[in-house]
Amino acid sequence: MITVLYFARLREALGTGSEQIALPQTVSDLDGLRELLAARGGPWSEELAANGRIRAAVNQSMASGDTAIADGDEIAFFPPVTGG
Amino acid sequence: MITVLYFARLREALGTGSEQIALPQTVSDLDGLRELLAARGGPWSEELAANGRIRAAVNQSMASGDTAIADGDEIAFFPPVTGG
Amino acid sequence: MTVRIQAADFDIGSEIAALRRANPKIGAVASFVGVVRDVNEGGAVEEMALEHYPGMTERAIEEIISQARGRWNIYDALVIHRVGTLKPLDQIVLVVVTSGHRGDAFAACEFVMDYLKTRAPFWKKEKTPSGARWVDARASDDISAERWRLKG
Amino acid sequence: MTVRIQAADFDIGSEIAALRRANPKIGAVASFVGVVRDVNEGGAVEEMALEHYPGMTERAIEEIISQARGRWNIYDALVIHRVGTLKPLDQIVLVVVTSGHRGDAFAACEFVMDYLKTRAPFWKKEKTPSGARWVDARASDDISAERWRLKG
Repeated sequence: MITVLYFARLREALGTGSEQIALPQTVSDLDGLRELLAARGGPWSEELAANGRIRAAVNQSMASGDTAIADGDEIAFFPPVTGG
Repeated sequence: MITVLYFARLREALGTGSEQIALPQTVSDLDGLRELLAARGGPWSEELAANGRIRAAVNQSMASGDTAIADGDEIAFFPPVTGG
Repeated sequence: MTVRIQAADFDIGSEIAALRRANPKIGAVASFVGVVRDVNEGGAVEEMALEHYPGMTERAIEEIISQARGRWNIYDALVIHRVGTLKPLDQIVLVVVTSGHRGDAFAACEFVMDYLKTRAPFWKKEKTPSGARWVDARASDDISAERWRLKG
Repeated sequence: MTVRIQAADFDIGSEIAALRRANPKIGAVASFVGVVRDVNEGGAVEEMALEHYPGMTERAIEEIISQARGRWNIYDALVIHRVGTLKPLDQIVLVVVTSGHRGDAFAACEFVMDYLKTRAPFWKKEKTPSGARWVDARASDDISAERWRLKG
């Protein structure tokens, strides 16, 4: 299982802040997970499109599409940050 | 009459913080006044030498050797500033 | 270094005093306070909500401060960032840097703020007369952070 | 703008609050505090005396702030500089600048400090174990002030 977190506008658009997912053997990196989630359709496909501005972190470090993910990881998707 | 002020290390070296001077007709700028004072000899000539690092202000604005001075002016001589 | 994410307000004077901790080597204290304005991008702002990513946010800011330590001679740094509901005039963020000399203190303080704006996971949602809106990231903030790659 | 030369200490928090004066357009407050260190140029410092040129000092600082106003978009600026006898850990100088945005606030605050160090008539005399000495002007301060001619 992996934990997937959603923040801010993305959390509201998807209607959830976190979920547990059993990682399919075919998914080994962040892009693979994003495509898996986008295949749910509706807001998932709109928000997690490959050309979108959504950022991601793996185990609380900023990550890119080819960052490897594995069972037990904490993955987060979120819009560009706007703090300070 | 002009008022001449001395600050910091210069004040201590000259032994005075201020004086009133009747401006001779031959003195029309800051360099002229500096030479007049340096001609007193001793610390005056050492501290107010033409090649020294002493700075000056006329009527509370930073001034250079060719700045004109006239009766009623407030002239100040002092070392480079070290505040803040 | 000290990093705090909190809903509560902060007192600049006592935070600076605590960071200085009677260290007589400190000659310079640079600080920055970000404040909620009543306008943003031309529209009125009644209040805002700040969301963060607990755990990652603190780690990201600690990493930013570590980078600043590597680039400038500083003694210590403090970042406090508020989350939750804030109104115009409320303080949002405090950055304080102590150093022997002012050049290092100023540079490190501005560096931390610029990187915090682009690297630390916080998101602002503004409540305006025409409804609530998530604040978009500003290209100017990316430029502010990017310029530190070129400078020393 | 506010310029105060005083023997008394100052409280950063209340000075910043007074400068902000509940102006909801302010989004950024940059500040700097200079502190007496217990060493300078390798020697121990027990205390220092700060002398100024009453009248000219205030005018010079007001002129420095006016220059900053001409270069950056700032709302207000405050400078407090202490004179008289100070000891290590004592605050010497406070500069606070308010602005809509942080870039202007940081730049104007550092500019005012750099120019204050080279343009405002203050002189420091340090008391050390081997006697009292007037502090020499630093070439690095001239360089800090000079670089603003090239930037901005």
